[in-house]
Amino acid sequence: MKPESPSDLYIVSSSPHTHSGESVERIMLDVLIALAPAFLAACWFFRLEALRLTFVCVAACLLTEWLCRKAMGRARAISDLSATVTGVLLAFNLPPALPTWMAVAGSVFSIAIAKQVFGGLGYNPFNPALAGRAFMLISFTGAMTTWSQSTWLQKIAGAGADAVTTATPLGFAKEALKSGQALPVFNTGLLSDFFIGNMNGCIGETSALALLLGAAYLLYRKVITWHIPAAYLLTVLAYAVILSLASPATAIPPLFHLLSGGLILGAFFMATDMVTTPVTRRGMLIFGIGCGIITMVIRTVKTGAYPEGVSFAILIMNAFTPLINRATRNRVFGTKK
Amino acid sequence: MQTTPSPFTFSGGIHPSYNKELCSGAPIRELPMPARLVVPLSQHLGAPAKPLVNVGDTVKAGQLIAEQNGFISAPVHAPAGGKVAAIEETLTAAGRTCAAIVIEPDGSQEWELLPRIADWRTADKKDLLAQIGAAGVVGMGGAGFPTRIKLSPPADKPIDTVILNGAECEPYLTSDHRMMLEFAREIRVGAEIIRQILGAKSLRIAIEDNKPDAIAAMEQAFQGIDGDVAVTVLRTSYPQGSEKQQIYSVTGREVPRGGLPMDVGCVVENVSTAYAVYDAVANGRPLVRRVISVTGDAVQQPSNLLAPAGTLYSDLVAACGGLRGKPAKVISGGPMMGFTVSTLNVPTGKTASGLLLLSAGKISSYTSQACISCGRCVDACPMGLNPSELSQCIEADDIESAEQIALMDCVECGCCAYVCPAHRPMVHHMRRGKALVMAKRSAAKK
Amino acid sequence: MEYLLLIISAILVNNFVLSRFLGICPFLGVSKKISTALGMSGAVIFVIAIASAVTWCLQKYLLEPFGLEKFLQTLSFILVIAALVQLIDLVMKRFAPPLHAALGIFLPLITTNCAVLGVAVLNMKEGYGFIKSVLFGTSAAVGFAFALLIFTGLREKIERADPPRCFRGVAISLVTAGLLSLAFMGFSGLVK
Amino acid sequence: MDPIILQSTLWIGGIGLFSAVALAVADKYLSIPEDPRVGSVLALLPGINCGGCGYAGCADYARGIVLHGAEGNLCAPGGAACAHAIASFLGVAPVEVEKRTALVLCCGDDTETIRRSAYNGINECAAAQATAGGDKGCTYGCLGYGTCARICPVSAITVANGLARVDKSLCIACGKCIPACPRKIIKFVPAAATVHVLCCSKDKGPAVKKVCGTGCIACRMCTKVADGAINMDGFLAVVDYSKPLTSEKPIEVCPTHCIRKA
Repeated sequence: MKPESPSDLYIVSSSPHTHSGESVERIMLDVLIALAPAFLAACWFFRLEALRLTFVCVAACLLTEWLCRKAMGRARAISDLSATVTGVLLAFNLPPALPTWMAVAGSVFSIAIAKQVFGGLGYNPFNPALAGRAFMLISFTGAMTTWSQSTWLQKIAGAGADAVTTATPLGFAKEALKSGQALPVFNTGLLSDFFIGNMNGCIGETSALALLLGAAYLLYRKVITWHIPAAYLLTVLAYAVILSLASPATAIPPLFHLLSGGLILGAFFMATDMVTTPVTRRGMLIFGIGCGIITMVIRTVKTGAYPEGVSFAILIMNAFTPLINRATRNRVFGTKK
Repeated sequence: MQTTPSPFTFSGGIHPSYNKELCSGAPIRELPMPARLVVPLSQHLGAPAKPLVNVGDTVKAGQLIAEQNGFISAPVHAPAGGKVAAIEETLTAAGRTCAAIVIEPDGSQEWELLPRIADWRTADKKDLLAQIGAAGVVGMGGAGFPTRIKLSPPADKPIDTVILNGAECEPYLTSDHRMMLEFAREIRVGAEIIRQILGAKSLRIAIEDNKPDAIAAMEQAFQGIDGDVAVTVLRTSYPQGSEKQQIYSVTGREVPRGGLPMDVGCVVENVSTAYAVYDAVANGRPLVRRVISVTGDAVQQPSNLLAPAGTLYSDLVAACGGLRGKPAKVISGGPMMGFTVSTLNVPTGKTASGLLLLSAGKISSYTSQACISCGRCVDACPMGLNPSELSQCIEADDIESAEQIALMDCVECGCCAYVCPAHRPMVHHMRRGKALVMAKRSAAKK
Repeated sequence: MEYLLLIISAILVNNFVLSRFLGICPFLGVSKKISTALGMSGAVIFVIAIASAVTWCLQKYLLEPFGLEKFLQTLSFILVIAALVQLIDLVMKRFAPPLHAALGIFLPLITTNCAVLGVAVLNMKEGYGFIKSVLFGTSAAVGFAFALLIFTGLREKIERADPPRCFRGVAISLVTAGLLSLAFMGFSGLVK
Repeated sequence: MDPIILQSTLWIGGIGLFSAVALAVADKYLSIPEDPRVGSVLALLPGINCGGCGYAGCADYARGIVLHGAEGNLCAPGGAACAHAIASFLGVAPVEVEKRTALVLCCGDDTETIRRSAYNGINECAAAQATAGGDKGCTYGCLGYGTCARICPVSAITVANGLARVDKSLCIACGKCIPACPRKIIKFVPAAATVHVLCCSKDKGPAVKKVCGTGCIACRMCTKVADGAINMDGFLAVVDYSKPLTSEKPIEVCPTHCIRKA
């Protein structure tokens, strides 16, 4: 017969017994809040397309996450909001006219292959959203590089440039680079269009303004630190400046590099993904610099297959993260300086 | 005598909410003598003391009841006069069991004291050390290392700086704080004795800047002292009270890996220990009682109590007006490094500086979530370790890798677990890993 | 410049493991610890560099003059490489026993490492000269080492991960290798 | 014959011969001899590298036997057959091995015992033990966090309802679980023995009853019917496995049912 047990047991645990109050859920929620301005900007520039893609990706990610956890017989998953973040980020990296089924395929890949097979959040070596995008870029190259009509090119190429109006600024620049044409002049009006987000591109990456607002929030909330974005952006800037100094005639202006493509989105929201990036400050700087160099190599080497290199750069640096962590350990207190 | 801000700041550390106001204003109160004292024979680091009394004996307060047993050990004295009711096993706050002498106090006020050394300024160093050893003085900051040994470093390790630790960086606890306010003069004498024994040139009193009244009290008490003495005001940051971090903050010296403070010419003594040294030398009173903060939101009236060693936690709680609501956790010590206990039927000792009772709303629970590599623990670790990687290695039973990345340098301060958004039991992992390393090492020795 | 491009191409763009899928066996086998991965990398670079040189000489001075390169190439290359690896095995056992113990059965595996034969055959196919052959071989081996090192870092991370039972071990390693390969697709086209 | 065939054969043969000579020369000057018996002994061992013999794996043990004169009967998984094979190979008389099994000396699962605190920490016995002395009401009994089960190389230990149990038919007596248990309640017993006192509590009867419904309360009933094969060690009944005990009487008389068949 079992003896009677005391009515209220004290909790016993290891120290410490107090906590900062931070949680994974809160961090993910902060990321979602920070992505809100970019989402609004996407809805403004791409209308229903942005809504549709975001909804589809988030829903597909959540469903996949739930199914995976269920199949593995493991507890709790979608409440930590990480799948929602992946869904939003993936959607932000897709061109507006992408068919729904492709978005679903990408979402399933992101969650199932890039994250849950490793055991879920925290174990994945690669950023799930970017892995999903890379998978889609390679599988559905056509659809992933088809952009809707935009007026931005007509400003520089004239009204007769219909043939090329369905390209991103970077795609356009790369074509010019390949064919050896001189690049059109980028005036300040155009750059301000870029800054606001009035250009071709993936739905969430175009508006630097909205993304910077969100980034400021993340920095304020200390969800991210300045190290990776600063190292990344400054490396891109430095690379671009060197290129334009080396050959002023054909180089793309540095500001164009900063504002176009997925750089801002990548630098602040993807290259700062905690799970797949280094943990030390020095490691973060190396990570950012590496991302910057690889991005610019992919963007500016003539023969390269892709006009934009942010996703691949971050993915490749993700692979280096364990080695960077290993190489940049802090000095242990009491050991030689 | 001067007051200076600390010239250095250790990297890492955290800023928890301190909640010291709960009892920092409560003057030290003497606990009414409990009906039963369970005096553990292991209130110090090292071998437990060997009992000298038998069940049924009558003892006087201050009488030696268990003698020092080996080099690293300390004697135990009767905290009160009375009858030895039993010698039995008891559960200690740290979760181990050890033998204890149970005394039922009879209310007699007669003390059996050691001979006083009133003219300590001219006394021989050996006699002073012998007195401190005979009085059973141990480090009262937590570890309980015998003070006698700490104050006699080998000749090739000259000590030039004595640091009096009044940082009390643990949230909630205020016992050292109250000691500095109410026994400032005695602490000064204790510090002078320690300085004299070590022949140290400099004396620093290290206090965090969140205790301005204690700083003022120490400034006043140390007026007119000769030599290089200063109150060093530390930036409020946990763990300023940790020996290695404090030495760095005060002197800029880093205790080498695996080394001791004496390797960099320093000795750190807690202010309460300084008081105990004073009491032992000037009054001949052995260390049998201490001030303990009984605090937290689950106790009616948070207090600083002067309690004899061996007081059961239940008696301490009763003296504070009993429980308020239902405590979820009962912690011996502070919230950062204290031990949880499973019952209030546990005795205090020489090292217990606090008893913390927290309700469910004030504590956090641990989960088995995966590490999300946010790196906050890496930033917070005052030892420059990578707790994230360490905990993952240990979780995967990869003890060898953990040892390679400096597991044994962990001081278990708890900064990593405090900041962890995944609520991982980081310190628990570290302790488990260390235990496995120790087991491996002792197996290799055999 | 031409040589530089050759090196970059062999290391990054046409990486033997990640885009030609050669040498997968040691890639999976020796990627559990950085120390053994480094040893393996050293051994592979050494073997491939020497094998490139030896097979080039074999081709130029024996096979081609006698018109045997069409059908004896693979056979003789394998023979020479196998003997070479055995020799290195012996040398290593004698002069670097810890490394030998660490590499264990993987050293003989280099014999059947298709990367070695791959390099030799590619050298002939591309018609590289002696210096170019050795250079290409060495860079390809460095590329292999590079991929192996990155993968080992990742492998140490996923060793501590918690995949579902059916994915533990080689399965999850292959998934990781696939994702790594996916990431390196970004370099495609940069250099021919 | 087509000259090309002859030529090819000669060439390949020539290269092969050259390589062979080179290797033979290298082998002569570079190789280090190893006692061939090590390999032979290694082949006799089961090769599961459990480490139960105290050596770092089977190869190390084989080296130990051949080069350092270690006993040949240390391999528990291999058992008597393995010991005999090694002995006959080395040409020495075999040392007898008694087949043993590990046994968890506790039967207080969650339906019979109480907890004294609510444990919140890593799912591991030593870690739980280090936290306020363990959360189980009984300070001697099985904590049930399964450290032994995880360390067992053959999955012979399972934890159910807060209690670890050894499956005798699977246990290879490698002994890994024994030091792993922080409460030291896993012991080796003869595999042939069937009657066991599944309790380790040295507390007096009333103290045991407060925390466990099936602990030994030192009533001594069993000692009277066990023909000296069960003795009291303080307040705990202990089976003396050196004496034969086949009678199931002790099981019947034990009022708390802590004597069980296993």
